[in-house]
Amino acid sequence: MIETLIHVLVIAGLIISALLVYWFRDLLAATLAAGVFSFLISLEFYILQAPDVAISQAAIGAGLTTAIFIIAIRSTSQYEGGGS
Amino acid sequence: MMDYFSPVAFILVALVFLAMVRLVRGPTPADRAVAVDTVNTLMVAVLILLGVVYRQIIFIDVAIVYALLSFVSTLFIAKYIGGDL
Amino acid sequence: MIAEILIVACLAVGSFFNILGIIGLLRFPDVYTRMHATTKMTTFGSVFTALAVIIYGVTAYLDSVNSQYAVLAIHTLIAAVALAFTNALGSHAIARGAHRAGIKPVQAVVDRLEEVGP
Amino acid sequence: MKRALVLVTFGILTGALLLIPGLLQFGIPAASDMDDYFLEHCQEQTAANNVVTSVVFDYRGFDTLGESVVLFTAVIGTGLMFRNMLKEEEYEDE
Amino acid sequence: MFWNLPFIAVVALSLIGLATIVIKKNLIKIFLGITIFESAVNLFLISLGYRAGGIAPIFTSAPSTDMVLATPQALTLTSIVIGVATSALLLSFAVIIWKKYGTINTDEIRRLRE
Amino acid sequence: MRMSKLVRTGADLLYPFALIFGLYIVLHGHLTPGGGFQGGAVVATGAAIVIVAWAYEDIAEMIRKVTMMAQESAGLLLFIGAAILALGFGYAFFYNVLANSGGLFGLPVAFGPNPGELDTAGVIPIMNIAVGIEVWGGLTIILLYLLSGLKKEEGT
Amino acid sequence: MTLVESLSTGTGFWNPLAWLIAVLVAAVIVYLIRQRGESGYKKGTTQTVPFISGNPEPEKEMVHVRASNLYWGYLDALKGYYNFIVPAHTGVLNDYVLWYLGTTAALFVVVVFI
Amino acid sequence: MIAFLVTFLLVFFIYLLLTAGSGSVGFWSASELIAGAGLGIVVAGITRKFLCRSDNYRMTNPLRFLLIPVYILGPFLIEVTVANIDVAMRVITGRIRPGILRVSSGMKTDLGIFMLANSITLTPGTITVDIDEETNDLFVHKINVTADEEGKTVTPARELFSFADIPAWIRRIAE
Amino acid sequence: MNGFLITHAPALLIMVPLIGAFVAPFVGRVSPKVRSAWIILIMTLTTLVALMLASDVFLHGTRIYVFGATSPGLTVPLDSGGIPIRIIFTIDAMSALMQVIAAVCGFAVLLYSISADRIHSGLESYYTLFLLMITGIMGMVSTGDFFNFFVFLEILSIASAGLIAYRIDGGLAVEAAIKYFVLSTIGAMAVLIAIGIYYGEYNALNIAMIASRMQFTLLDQVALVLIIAALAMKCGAVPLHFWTPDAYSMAPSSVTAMLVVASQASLYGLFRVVFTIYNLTLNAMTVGWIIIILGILSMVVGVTMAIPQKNVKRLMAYHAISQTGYMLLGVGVGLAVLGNQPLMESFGYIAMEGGIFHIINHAMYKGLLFLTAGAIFFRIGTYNLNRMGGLGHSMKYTMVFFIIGALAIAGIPPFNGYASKLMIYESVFAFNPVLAVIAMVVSILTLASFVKVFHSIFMGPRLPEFDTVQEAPMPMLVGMGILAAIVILFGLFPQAVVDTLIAPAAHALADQSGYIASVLGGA
Repeated sequence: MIETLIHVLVIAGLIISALLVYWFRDLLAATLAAGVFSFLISLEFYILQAPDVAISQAAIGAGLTTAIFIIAIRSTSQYEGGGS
Repeated sequence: MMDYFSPVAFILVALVFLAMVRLVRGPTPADRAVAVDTVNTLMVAVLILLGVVYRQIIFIDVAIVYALLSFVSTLFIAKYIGGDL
Repeated sequence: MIAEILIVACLAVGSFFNILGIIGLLRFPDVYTRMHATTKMTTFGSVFTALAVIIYGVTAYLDSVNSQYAVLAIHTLIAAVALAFTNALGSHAIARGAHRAGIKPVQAVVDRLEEVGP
Repeated sequence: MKRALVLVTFGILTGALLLIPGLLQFGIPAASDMDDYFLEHCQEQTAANNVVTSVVFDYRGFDTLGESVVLFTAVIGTGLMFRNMLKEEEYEDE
Repeated sequence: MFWNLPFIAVVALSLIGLATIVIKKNLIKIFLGITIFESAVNLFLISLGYRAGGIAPIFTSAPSTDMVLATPQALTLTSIVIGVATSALLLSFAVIIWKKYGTINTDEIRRLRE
Repeated sequence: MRMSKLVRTGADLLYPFALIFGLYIVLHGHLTPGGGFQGGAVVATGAAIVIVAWAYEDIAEMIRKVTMMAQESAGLLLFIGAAILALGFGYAFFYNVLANSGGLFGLPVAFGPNPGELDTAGVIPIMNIAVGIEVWGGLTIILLYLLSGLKKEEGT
Repeated sequence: MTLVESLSTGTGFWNPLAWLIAVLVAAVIVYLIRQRGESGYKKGTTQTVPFISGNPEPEKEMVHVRASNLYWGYLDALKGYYNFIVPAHTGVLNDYVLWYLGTTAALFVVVVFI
Repeated sequence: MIAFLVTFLLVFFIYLLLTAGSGSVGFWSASELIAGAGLGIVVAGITRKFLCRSDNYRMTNPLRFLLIPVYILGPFLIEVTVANIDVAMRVITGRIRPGILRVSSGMKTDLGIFMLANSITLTPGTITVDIDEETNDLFVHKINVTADEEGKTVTPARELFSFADIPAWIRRIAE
Repeated sequence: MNGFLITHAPALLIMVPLIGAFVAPFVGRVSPKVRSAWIILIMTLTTLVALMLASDVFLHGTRIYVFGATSPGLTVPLDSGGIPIRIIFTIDAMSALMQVIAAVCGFAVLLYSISADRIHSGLESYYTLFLLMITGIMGMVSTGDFFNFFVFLEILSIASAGLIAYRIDGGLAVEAAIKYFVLSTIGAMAVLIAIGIYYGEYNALNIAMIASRMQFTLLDQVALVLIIAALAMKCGAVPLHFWTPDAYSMAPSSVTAMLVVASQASLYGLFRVVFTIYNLTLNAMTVGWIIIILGILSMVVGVTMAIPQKNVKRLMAYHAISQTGYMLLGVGVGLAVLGNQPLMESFGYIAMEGGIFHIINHAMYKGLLFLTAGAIFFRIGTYNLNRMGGLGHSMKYTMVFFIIGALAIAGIPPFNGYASKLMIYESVFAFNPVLAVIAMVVSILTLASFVKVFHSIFMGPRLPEFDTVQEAPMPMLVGMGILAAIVILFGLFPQAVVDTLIAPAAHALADQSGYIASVLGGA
C-alpha cells in the first residue's frame, strides 16, 4: 500500500517538475528542473523494477545531460529572452 | 522489521516536494542548486530504503551511482554559478 | 530485538533530521544558511537511514550466515560514504560559486572573504 | 488564430493518446509469450543471470550494435561541428 | 483506472514536452522539451513491461516470484542512449547557431524560408 | 578556470573510485544491474568530475581527444569482433559462441535464483567491456568537444 | 506484343525503341527540308545581325534573361495562391513542428472516426 | 612506480569491498580476484597521475588508514551530532548570526586541508566557502559568530570545534 | 567461400560499411590518398555485397537472416512455441530493390564526392558519416524487426543531420540541420510510441509476427497514424515537407543526392508498414485516399513552390517533394484497391509498379541533377540562378548530364521518368481521371521550371565573371555518368527493368501472407 503511495507521489513529482521546465524563463533553472525530472523518472524506473534502466537514466540523463546542457547554456545565453 | 523502511521512504519522497518549493522560489541560481543537491541526497536515501523494501540487494548499486553522479551536475552548476566555466 | 530498536531509532533520527533540514531550507534567509540546513542535516539524516539499513544487514547476516546481507551492508556503507563525501564537497563548491557570483551573506556580522577580494 | 490551432491540435492529441491508458492495463501485460521465453531460457542459453543483459547483448544484440553506432555517430557529428575550419572554405549566403 | 496512472503520466508528460517544443521560442528550451518527450516515451515502454507484483528480471538470491518483462527494459536502454546522442548533437548545433547568428530565438533563426 | 583546491583534491580522489566502480558495473553486467552503457557512463562521469574540477587546458593534456576517439573505435571494433567470432564457428552473426563452452567466461550457470559467478555468460561480458570502452570514450569526447567550443568562443 | 523493350501499361504499351526510330525518321525529314533552304547564308556578315528597327544591337551580356525574369506572368496570374503558400513557409521551427502535430491530429480524426 | 603501486592497492581494495561475498577464496571467488587485479592495473595506469599528484607518500602508511575509521566514529561523529542538534535548534528557533571568518588551518598538504575542509563543512554550523591557495587559510561561513570571533582577523581552526581537537586528529592522519 | 558470402551477405551488408566507418577517422590521419582509397574500397565492397544479395533474392526468393541463432535460417526456435525471438533480417524483392538503389547511388555519389569535397576540412568525419548514412539506409530497408527499424532510422537521422550541417561557416546549414533534426527526432519518438503500442498489445517486435497477430483495434489505428505521419514527414510529403528544401539546399551536393535515397528509405518504411503490417485489416480505401491526398498535395505544392525559386538546389528540392508525390500517388492507388482482386489485377499492380519504378528512377535522376548542381557550384561558387548564365560554353559535359536529368524528371521520352510516369498516368486514370490530369499538369509545370533552370544556367552568352570556368573534374563526371547511363538504360528498356526488378517488388509488397510465411514458416 505504502509503495503505491510512493508511486503516486513520484508521478505527481514528475508532472510538477515537467511543468516547471515549461514554466521557468531562466534556462539554468529549467535545466535544474530537468535534472530533478531525470532523477524522479529514474526513481520511477526503479519502482517499476527496472534497475538497469534506472542506472542508465541516472548516469546519462541526470549526470551528463545536465552537464552538457549547462555547458551549452554557458556557450549561449542564460535567459529565454535573448541577450547574454 | 521490514515494515519500518517504507514509511520512512514515503516521508523522504514527500520531502522532495518541499525541496521543490525552494527550487521554484529560490531567488538566486545558487538557491536552486542547493535545492537540487538536497533532492539528490534525499533520493539516495530513498533508493537505499526501497532497495531493502524490495529485498533486492543489487538495487543498492543504483544508489551508489546516484551518489556519485549527482555530484557531477552539482559541480557543473557550481562552476557555472561562479562564472568559471 | 535490540537491533530492531536500533533500526527504528536510526530511522527516526534520520527522518527527523531530514524534515528539519528541509524546513531549514525553506525558512532560512539566504543561500549560505540554507546550505547549513541542507548539507549538514540531510546528509546526516540520510546517512542515518543508511545506518539503519547497515544494522539490518549486519544483524540479518549474523542470524543467517548468508553472505548477501553482508553485501547489502557493505554496499550501503559505500553509498553512505560516497554520499557524505560528495555532499560536503558539493556544498563547498556551491558556496564558493555563490560567493564568486556576488551573493552576499544576509545579516552577516563579518565577511572576511569580501575584504580579501576576488 | 494560431493559438486556436495549437489548442485544437493538442486537444485531439490528448484524446488520441488517452486511448493508451484507456485500452491498456498497467501491471497486466496483454501477452507475454516472448518475454516468458526469455525469462525461462535465459540461464540455459546465455548463461547470464541478468535477463536484461542477455536480451540486450544476446537476443537483441544487433540493436545494441546499432545503439553504439548511434553514439558513435553523434560523437563524429559533434566533432564535425567543433572542427577547425580551413581558410579556403568560403560559403556565401544564398 | 487508478492502476493506469503511469500511462496517464506518460500522456501528460508527452503533452508537456510537445507543448514546450511548439510554444517556447528558445532553442535550449525546445531541446529540454525533447528530452522530456523522450523520457515520457521511455516511461511508456517500461510501464508496458511491468507485471504487478513482479521483481526485477535478474536472478539473484532474492526470493523468486514473477519477473517483470525484460524486453522493454532492453529497448529503453537503447532509447536512452539514443536520447543522449540526440541531445549532444542538438546542443552543439545550438552553440554553432549562437556563434553565427547571435541568437537562439527561433523567431530570428529563419534565414531559410519561402 | 580551475575550481578551488579542495574540489580538485576531491576530484582526484574520486576519479579512481569512479573508474573502478564503473568498471565493476561493466564487468558485472550479467550478474547485477548495469552493463556496458551504464558502467561506461559512470566512468565517463568520473572523467567529467576531473574535467570540471580542473581547467580545460590542464585536462586536454591528460585526457586526449585522440585517445578517446581511438578508444571509442576500438570498443566498437571489439564489439563487432566479438560478434564476428560466431561466423568463424559456422554460426550466425552475434551467436553466443563462448557460453557454456568451458573456455573464457564459459562456465554454465546454475538455474534458478543464485548470486551468480563472474566467469559465465560467454560473449556477453566481452561485449559489455567493448561497449563500456566505447561509451567511456564517446561521452568523454562529447564533453571535451563542447568545452572546446566554449574556449574557442572566448578566444575570438 | 511482348517485346523486351516495350512497356505494357495495363491498357496499352509503349516502345521506346520504336519511338526513337520515329524521332530519327522525323529528324531525317527535317534535315531534308532544311537542305532545301537558301544556301547563300554566310557567317560573320550583316546577314547574322538581327534587325531591330534600325537601332544598334545591344551587347549580348545586357540582353541575357536572368532567372527571376522568367514566368512573371504565371506568377502574377496565380498571385492569390502564392500569397497564401509562400508565407506558409515561415522558417520558424515551432510552426513546422505545429504543422507536423496538426497533420497528425487531422489524420487521427480521419482514421479513427471514418 | 610507487604511485602506480599505491593506486593499484587502493583500487584493488575498493574492488574487493564491492565484490565481497562472491565466493569461497576468503570472501571472494577466484575469478573476481583475477578480474580485480586486471582492472586494478588498468585503473592504476590511468589514474596514478591524478591520485598521486604530489610526490608525497606519507599516506601510504597503513596505520594512518586504520586511524580514519577511529576518527570518523570517534570525535567526528560526536562533533557532527552536536552540530546537527545545534543547527536543528536554530532551524526551529530561527536565531542566527552568520558571518564569514578566516580560519588558519595550519595544514600543509592538500589532503590535510581537504579533510579539514570537509570536516568543517559537515560539522559545527560552518561551511567552507573558499580557500586561500597560498597560505591554505580557509574562509568559513559560520551560522553563529560569537563576538570574540568577530573581532579576530584570523581564527584558529581548533576554536571552531567544541569538544574534540579535530585539526590535531587530521594532522595525525594526513600529515 | 562463395556459399559463405551468400549465406552471410545480409550481415555483411551492415558490417562492411560499419567497419569502414569505424576505421575511417584513423585512416584519414595517414593521408588523404589512403583515406580516399579506403572509402572507395569499402563502398565497392558494399555495392558488390548488395548486388550479390539482390541477385540472389531476385533469383531465389526472400532471404532470411537471424542474428544470433545457431544457423542463419532458424527463425523460430523449436521450443519457443512458434514465436520469433531474435532480430531477423527479411530481405524480399522490395528490400533488395531499395538496396540496389542505395548501393548504386551511394557508389556514384561517393566517386563524385571524392573530388568535389576535397578542399574541405573534417573530411574523415565527413566520410565516416557518409558510410554510416549508407549503413542506416541499408539497415532500414533490410530489417524485419520494428525496433531495429527505429534504431536504423535514428542512425540515418543523426548521420544526415551531421552531414547537413557540414558547412558550418555561414550558419545556414546548421539552421537547416536543426530543423531537420528536431522534426525527425519527434517523428522517431512517435514511431517509438507506435512500437510500444504494438509491443503492449501483441508482445512482439517482429514485423511478420505483428502482422500475423494484427487485430486493427483502436490502438492500432493510433499507431498507424503515428507511423504514417512520422514517415511521411521523413520522406517529405506536403504538408510535412518544410524541412526538405532547407536541408536539401544547404547540404553539400553529394549529401543531398544521398538524402534523396534516405527519404525513399522512409517511404519504403511507410509502404512496409501499411502493406505488410496492416494490409487487409485496415480500411484500405480511407488509408489509401490519405496517401493519395498526401501525394497530390506534394505534387502540386512542390512543383508550384519550385517555380519561383532562385536557388537552384532549393528548386530541385521542391521538385524532389513533387516527385515523392508521384510515388505516394501510385502506391496509394494500389493500396486503395488492395482488397479488390479484379481491380488490383486490372490497374492496382500497375499503379504500384509505377510508384515503385518511380522510386528507383527518381533516385537516379534527382541524384544526377543534384550532382550537376554541385558541379556547377564547385566551379562558380554560387547556387543563385540570377547570377548564373552562359555556362553551356564551358561545361559541356555537365550540360549534357543536366539535360538528361531534366528531361527525365519532366517525363520526356525516352528517359526513365517517362516510363514510370506513363504507368502511373494510365493506372491512375483508370482509378480516378481527375488525379491523372493533375499528375500530367504537374509534369508540365516540372518541364517549365526546368526550362527556366536550363536557360538561366547554361544558355546565353559567356558572362565575363565566368571566363575562367572549366569543365568539372573527371571523377565527378564519372559519378554523374554512371547515374546518367542508368537513366538512359532504364528509359530504353523499361519493360525489362519492370519484369526483373519492379514487378517482384510490387508483388512482394502487396503479398502479406507470403512475407509472414517466409518468416514464420507457413503459419
